[in-house]
Amino acid sequence: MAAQLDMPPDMPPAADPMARGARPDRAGSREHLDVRLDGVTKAYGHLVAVDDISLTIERGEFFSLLGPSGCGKSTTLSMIGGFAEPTYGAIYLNGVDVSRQPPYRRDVNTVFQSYALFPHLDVYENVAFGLKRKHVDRKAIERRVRDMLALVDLTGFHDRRPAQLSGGQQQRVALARALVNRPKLLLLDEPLGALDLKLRKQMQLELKRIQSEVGITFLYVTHDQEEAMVMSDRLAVMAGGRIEQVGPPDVVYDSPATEFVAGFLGASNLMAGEVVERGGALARVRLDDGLVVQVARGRLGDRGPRVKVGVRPEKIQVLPAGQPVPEGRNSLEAVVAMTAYIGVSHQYTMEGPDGRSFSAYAQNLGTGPHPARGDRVRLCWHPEHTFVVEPSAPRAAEESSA
Amino acid sequence: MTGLAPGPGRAVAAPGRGDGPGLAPRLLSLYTWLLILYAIVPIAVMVVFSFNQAPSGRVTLKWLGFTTAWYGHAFAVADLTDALVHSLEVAFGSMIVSVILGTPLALALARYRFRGKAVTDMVIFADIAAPAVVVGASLLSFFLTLNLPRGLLTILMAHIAFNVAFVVVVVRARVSGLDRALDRAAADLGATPWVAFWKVTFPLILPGIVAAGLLAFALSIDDLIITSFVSGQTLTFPLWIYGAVKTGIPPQVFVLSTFIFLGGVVLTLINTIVVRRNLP
Amino acid sequence: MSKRSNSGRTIDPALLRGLTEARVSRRGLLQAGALGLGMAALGPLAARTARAAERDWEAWWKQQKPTDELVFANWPYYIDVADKGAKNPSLDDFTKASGIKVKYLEVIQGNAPFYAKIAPVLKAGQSIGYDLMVMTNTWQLTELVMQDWLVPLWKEKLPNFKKYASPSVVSPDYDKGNRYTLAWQSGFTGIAYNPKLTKREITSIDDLWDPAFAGHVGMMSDITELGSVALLKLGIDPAKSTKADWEKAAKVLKEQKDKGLVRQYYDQSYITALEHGDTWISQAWSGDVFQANAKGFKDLKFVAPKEGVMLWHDNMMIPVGAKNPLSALAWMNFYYTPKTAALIEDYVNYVCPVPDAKDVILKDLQDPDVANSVLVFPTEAMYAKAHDFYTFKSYAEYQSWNSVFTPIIQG
Amino acid sequence: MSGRGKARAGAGSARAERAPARRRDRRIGKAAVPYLLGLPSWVYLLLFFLVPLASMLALSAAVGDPIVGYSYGGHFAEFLDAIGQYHRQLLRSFYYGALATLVTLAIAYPAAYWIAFHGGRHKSTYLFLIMLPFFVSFVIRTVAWQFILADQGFLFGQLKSWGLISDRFYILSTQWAVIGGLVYNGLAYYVLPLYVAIEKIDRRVVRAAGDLYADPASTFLRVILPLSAPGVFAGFLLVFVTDVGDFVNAQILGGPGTYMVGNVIQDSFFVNQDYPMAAALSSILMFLLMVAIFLYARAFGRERIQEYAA
Repeated sequence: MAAQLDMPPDMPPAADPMARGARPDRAGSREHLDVRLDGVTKAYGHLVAVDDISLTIERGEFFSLLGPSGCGKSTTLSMIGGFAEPTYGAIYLNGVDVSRQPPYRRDVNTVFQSYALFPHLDVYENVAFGLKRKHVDRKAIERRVRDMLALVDLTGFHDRRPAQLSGGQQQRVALARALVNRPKLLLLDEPLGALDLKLRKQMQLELKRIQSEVGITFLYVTHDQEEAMVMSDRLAVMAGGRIEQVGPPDVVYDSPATEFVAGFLGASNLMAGEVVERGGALARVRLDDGLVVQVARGRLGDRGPRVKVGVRPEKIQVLPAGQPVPEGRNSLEAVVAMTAYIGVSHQYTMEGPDGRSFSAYAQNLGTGPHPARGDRVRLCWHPEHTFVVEPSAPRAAEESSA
Repeated sequence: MTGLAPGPGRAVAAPGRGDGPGLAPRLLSLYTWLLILYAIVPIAVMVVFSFNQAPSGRVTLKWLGFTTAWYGHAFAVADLTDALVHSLEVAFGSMIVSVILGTPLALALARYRFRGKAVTDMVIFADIAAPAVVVGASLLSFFLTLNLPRGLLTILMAHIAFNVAFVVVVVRARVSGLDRALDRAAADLGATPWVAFWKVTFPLILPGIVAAGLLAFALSIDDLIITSFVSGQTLTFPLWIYGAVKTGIPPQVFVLSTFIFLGGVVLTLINTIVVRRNLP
Repeated sequence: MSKRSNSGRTIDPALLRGLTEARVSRRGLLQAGALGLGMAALGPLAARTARAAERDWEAWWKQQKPTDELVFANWPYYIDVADKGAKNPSLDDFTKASGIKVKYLEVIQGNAPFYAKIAPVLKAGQSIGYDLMVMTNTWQLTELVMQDWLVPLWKEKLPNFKKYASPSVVSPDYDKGNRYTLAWQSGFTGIAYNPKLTKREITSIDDLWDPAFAGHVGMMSDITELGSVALLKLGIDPAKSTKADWEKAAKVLKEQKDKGLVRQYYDQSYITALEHGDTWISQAWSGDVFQANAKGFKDLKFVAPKEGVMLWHDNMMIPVGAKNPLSALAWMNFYYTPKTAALIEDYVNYVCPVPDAKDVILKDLQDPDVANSVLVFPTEAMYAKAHDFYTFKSYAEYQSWNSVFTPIIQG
Repeated sequence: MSGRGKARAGAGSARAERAPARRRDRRIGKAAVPYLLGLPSWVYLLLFFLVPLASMLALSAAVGDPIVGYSYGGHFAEFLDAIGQYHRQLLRSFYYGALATLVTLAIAYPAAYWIAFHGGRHKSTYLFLIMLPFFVSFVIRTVAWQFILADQGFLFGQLKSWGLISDRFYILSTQWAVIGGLVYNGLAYYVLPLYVAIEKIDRRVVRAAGDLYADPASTFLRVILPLSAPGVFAGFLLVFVTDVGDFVNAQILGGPGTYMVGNVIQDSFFVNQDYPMAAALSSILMFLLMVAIFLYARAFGRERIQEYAA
C-alpha cells in the first residue's frame, strides 16, 4: 500500500490500517513514485481552497479525487497541471519539484471539464497541437494523430470542427489531444460531466480500456461516487480542502474513516451512541435510544466513548416482525414507511423505535412476499458489517446530508 | 401599454390565443415598418436628389429633372474629394492605431486582476460617455496650450483618443466570452504564453478585433463634432459638408455619400454572408 | 519666422505683459500641481511673436524668389466657374500667362470664424499655409493689421492697380494707402425678398419688422451686419454711431426677435433659406441674389431700402508666413485687368473694383444685365445711399459691440 | 461555510513562514503582464484624454484676451460668468436632451420589443434596416431633414399647395425641428441596446408571469420593462449625452431661440476667441452630465455603470 496521508496534528493517530492506509517506507518507494504532493496548500486571500494535502500516486494507477463541489479537488488538479501555484508545499513529478514550472514545461496533460477544444481548429489540428509545439517531425505527427484518433474511435473525423461533433465525440477528441503527447500523467477534470447517463457509462468503460492500453497514470477528478468506484484503482475522498480518506474503492466503501466519507460514498444508516464495552472480539455500543449494538473490536479501534455506528442499507436484512433473528446479529424493530421497487432491488425506508429513519435494500431474488407500507418488521445485520466513525463536527454532517 | 402584450413567437402559439400572431404583435409589426420607413426617408432624399438637375452646381429643393451627370462628375469638386481623402486617411489611421493600442488593454482588463483596474474602467467609461463637445474642447485647449498646429495629425490623435475606448470595450467583450480553459489547454499542450496567444487566443478574438476596427472606422469617418475643434484648416468630409451647408451643397456631396452608403451596405452584407458561411 | 529683437525699438508693452504673465503661469503651475502638463505650455500662448512691422519689408521683398505656386483662400462662390465647377477660367488664364499653378480653396465661411482659425497659428509664428486670402473690412481685418500679421504690399509689382482700380477702393479708411490690401469685391447689404411670398413690394428696412412676415424674416448672424441694419432703421449712420446708439439698436432687434418675426440669424445660409422659401424677406448681399436669379430662382429680388445700404469691401491680402508672396502679387496685378475682372464679375455680380470691366462684360461677354446693373457698376446715386461699417479702434470697443449684439443671436 | 473558511485561514497563515522566498520574483514578473499590456493605451489616454481635460480646466481659469493672449491666472470667476451669461443655453440643452431622449426611447422601445420577441428569422434584417442611417454621414442626414422640413419643400410645400396647412406654417428653425433631429439621429443608438437587452429576457419568465395571473399590461410593466432596464440605461447614456452636447442639429435645423451650449462653446472658440469662456462652459457641461449620469445610476442601481464600462 503506497498511499500515505499526513495526518493533521489535531487528529487522533490512525489505528485501523484498512481505513487510514499504512505508512510506507518513503525512501524505498521513491523510484516507483509518479506524483507526490507534499503539504500542498492553496489560499485565495483568506479563503483556503486546498488545505495541506499530502498524497502519493503510483505509476500506472487510475486514481480518483472524489468530493462534493467546492471541496478543492479541481484546485488540486490545477496545481498538478501547473495552472495554479501552491501557496505552500510542493508537487513532485518523478521526484522533481515542478511546483513553479509553467504547464507547458510539464509532462502532464489534461482533459478539461469543458473539453476546451480549440473551436477554430479541426479535429486533426486539435490533436496535433501539442506535438507541433514539441516540434515533432511532421510525418510522425501524422502517424501518431491517426493512431490516436483510431484508438478513440474517431477515424474519419479529421476535418470536423469541434462545433460539428457530439458531446461524446468532443470528449474523445479532448482525450486524444491529451494522450497523443504521451504524458507521464493524465489529468481528467470531470470529463464526463457533460454527457448523458448512458453515454457516461459507456465512456467510463472506454476510459478504463484506454488507460489499460496506454498504461499512463490517470488522475481523475469527479463528484460522482459511483463513477469513481467503477474506474479507480484507488481514490481519495476530499472535503473542505482536505483529504478525508484514501484507499481502494471497496475498502473506503466498507470501512469509511469518517462520518463524511460514510455519508458521501454510498448511503449509510448512522446512529450515535456511546461505547460501553471494549472487551473481547466484539465491542458494545449503547445507542442514544438505549438499544445496544455489537461491533467488531477491530473496527472500533480506540475511538470513543462518543461514536457513531453505521451500516450500509444493503447489509440490512428485513425480516417479518415475528420471525426469529439469527444468532449474533444486531437487530431492531421498525415500521415500513415507504417502499420503492427499482428492479434490481426493493428499497425500504423504515421508521425505528425513536422515529429515526433507516434505509434498507433487499435484492430482488424473485421470492416471497415483500413487506408493505405500515408493516412491522425486524431489521438485522452482522456485527462485522457495522462500522464506527468518530462523530464529526457538525460541518461534515451538513455536507453529507447536502 | 396593453398593446405590448408579450404574445407568442411565431413558432410557439400561446394557449388560448388562436392561430397566428395576435392583434398586438400585428400592430407592432406595422409600427416597426413605419419606424424603418422613418429611418430610411432621409437616405432616400439623399439618393433621389443626387440625380436631380442642379443648374448652378448646388442642390436644390425643387425637382428639376433626372440626370446622372453628377455621377459622371463625382470627383469634380476638388477640395470635397480632398476632404474625403482626409477622412479616409484619418479613419484608416485611427482604426489601425486604436486597435493596436486598445486590444492589449482589453486583454488585460478581461483576463487579469490588477491594481488600477477600477480606475481604468472608469477612464474608459468616461472616454465613451464624455460628450463630444467636451472631448473636442479639451483637446483643443490642450493643443492650444502646447501650441501644436492643428491639422491632419491632431485630427488623427483625437480620433484615436475616442476610438481606443470603443476598441477596448468591443474586444474585451469578445475576450470575456472566451473559455479560459482554452488557454490552459494550449499551455497544457506545450504552448508558451506567446505561442498560445498567437495560435489560440488571437484567432479566436480576431472577429472581435475586426468588429472593433470597423466600428472605429465608422466612428472616425462620421465624426464631425470633435473634428471641428481640432481640425485647424484641414477639412474632413463631414466638416466640408457642414461648411458647405451654409451656401448650398454641390450634388457631388450626395453622390459621394451615396457611394459611401452603398459601400457600407455591401460590405456589411458580404461580412454577414461570410460569417454565416463559416458557422456550421 | 526669425525674431529680430535688435532693431533698436523699445520693447512693446504688450510683449512685456505677455512675458510677465507667462511667469505667473509658472508659479501657478506649482500651486495647481495636478493640472500640470496642460498649463506648462500656456507660456507660448501668451508670448508674442516678433513684430512684423520691425522688418525692412522692401529688403524682404527683394530677397523673395519667384515660385510657380499660389495658395488662394477665398469665400465660396466667389469666382467664375465653368464645367460644373471643374474649371475657373480666370485662374486658368493666369496660369497660362504666368506659369503659376493656383490652389484655390473655398475655406472662408465668415470673417470671425476664419480669423479665429488662423489667429492661433499666426500667434504661434507658424505659417497658415495660404499665400493670399480675402477678408472683409471688419474688426478682424483691423486685428490682423494691429497684430502685424499681414505682409505690406510691394507696390512696384502692382502697376495695374494704379491703372484700373475704381476710386472707391483706392486708399480706403480701413487701409490708408492700400498698405496691406487690395479690394477683391465690394458689395451692398440690403434686403432680398420673394414677392410671391411677401405679396407686396419691399422698400424699407422697416419691412423686416413687419408682423405680416412673422417667422419668415431672415437676419444675419454676423453681428456687424446685424447691428448696422438696426442702426440704419433708427436713422443712425453706423460709421458715426456711439455705444448708446448700439444699445438702442439692440433693443429694436430684441423686440423683433421676441415678437417671433425672426426666422433665424443666418450666416451665408440666408440665401439657401430664401431659395427654399423658408424666409420671405431677408437681409442680403447684392451679388448672392443675382447669382440666385442666374441659377433659376428668378423670383428673388434685391432692393436697396430707402434708409440706405451698407457698403463693404472684401480685400485680398498676404498673411505673414506666406510661401509664395511673389505669386500672390502677380495674381493681384493680373486680377486688376479689365479682362480678368470682367470674367469674375460676370459670375459673382458684386461691385466690381475695375470700372473698365464694364465694357468687356458688355461687348466680349455680351451680358448687358450685369454690365448695366447699378449694383455691379454703381452710380453716384447708389454710392450716396451707401454707408460704411463702424471702424473699431480697439479690441475693447469691438468687445463692447460684441456684448451688445451677441446675446441677440445666441438667444 | 464561512465559519470554516475563517478557521482554515488561520491554519494557512500559521504556515506563512514556510513560503519559499524565491517565488516572489517570479510573481512580480507575472504581475507585470497586465500593466505592460495596458501601458500603451494608458499613456495614450492619459496624454490625449485626461491631460486635455485638465488643461481645459486650466484654460478656463486663464486671463487675457485674444490680442494679448491668455495666461494661467487662477481666474475662476469665469465659471460664474459662464453660468450668468449662458444658463439659458445650458438649461435648454438639458431640456432638449431629456425630451429628445425620452421620445427616442418611447419610439424605439416598441420596435426593439417587437423585433426581439417576434422578429423570428428576420431579426437581423429588421435591425439592419433600422441601422441603415449609420451608413450615411450624420451631417448629410441632418441636411436631408432640412430638405424634408423646408417650408416650400416637397412635404410642406405640397400640403400648402393643397391648402391643408397655412402658408405661414413652419417647423424648420423651431425647437421642434431641433428635437426632431436629435430624436432621428439617436434612434438607431437606442434601438440597438434595447434590442440586446430585451432579446436576453428569458421567454419562460414572461410565460411564467402570465401563468401567475399577470395580465399583459402588468407583465410588461412588472417583468419585461424592469428586465430591459440595462438596455434603457445604455441607450440613455449614448443618446442623452450625445444630445445634450450636440450643436449640429441646432445649427442646421434650429432657429433664433434654439442655441444650445454646444453652439456657444463653438462660438466662443471659433468666433469670439474667448477660450476661457469656452473651456469653462465645457467643464460645466461635463460636470453636469456626470452628475446626471450619477443620479440615474444611483436611482437604478450603481453596478450598471460598471456593466457598461465593461
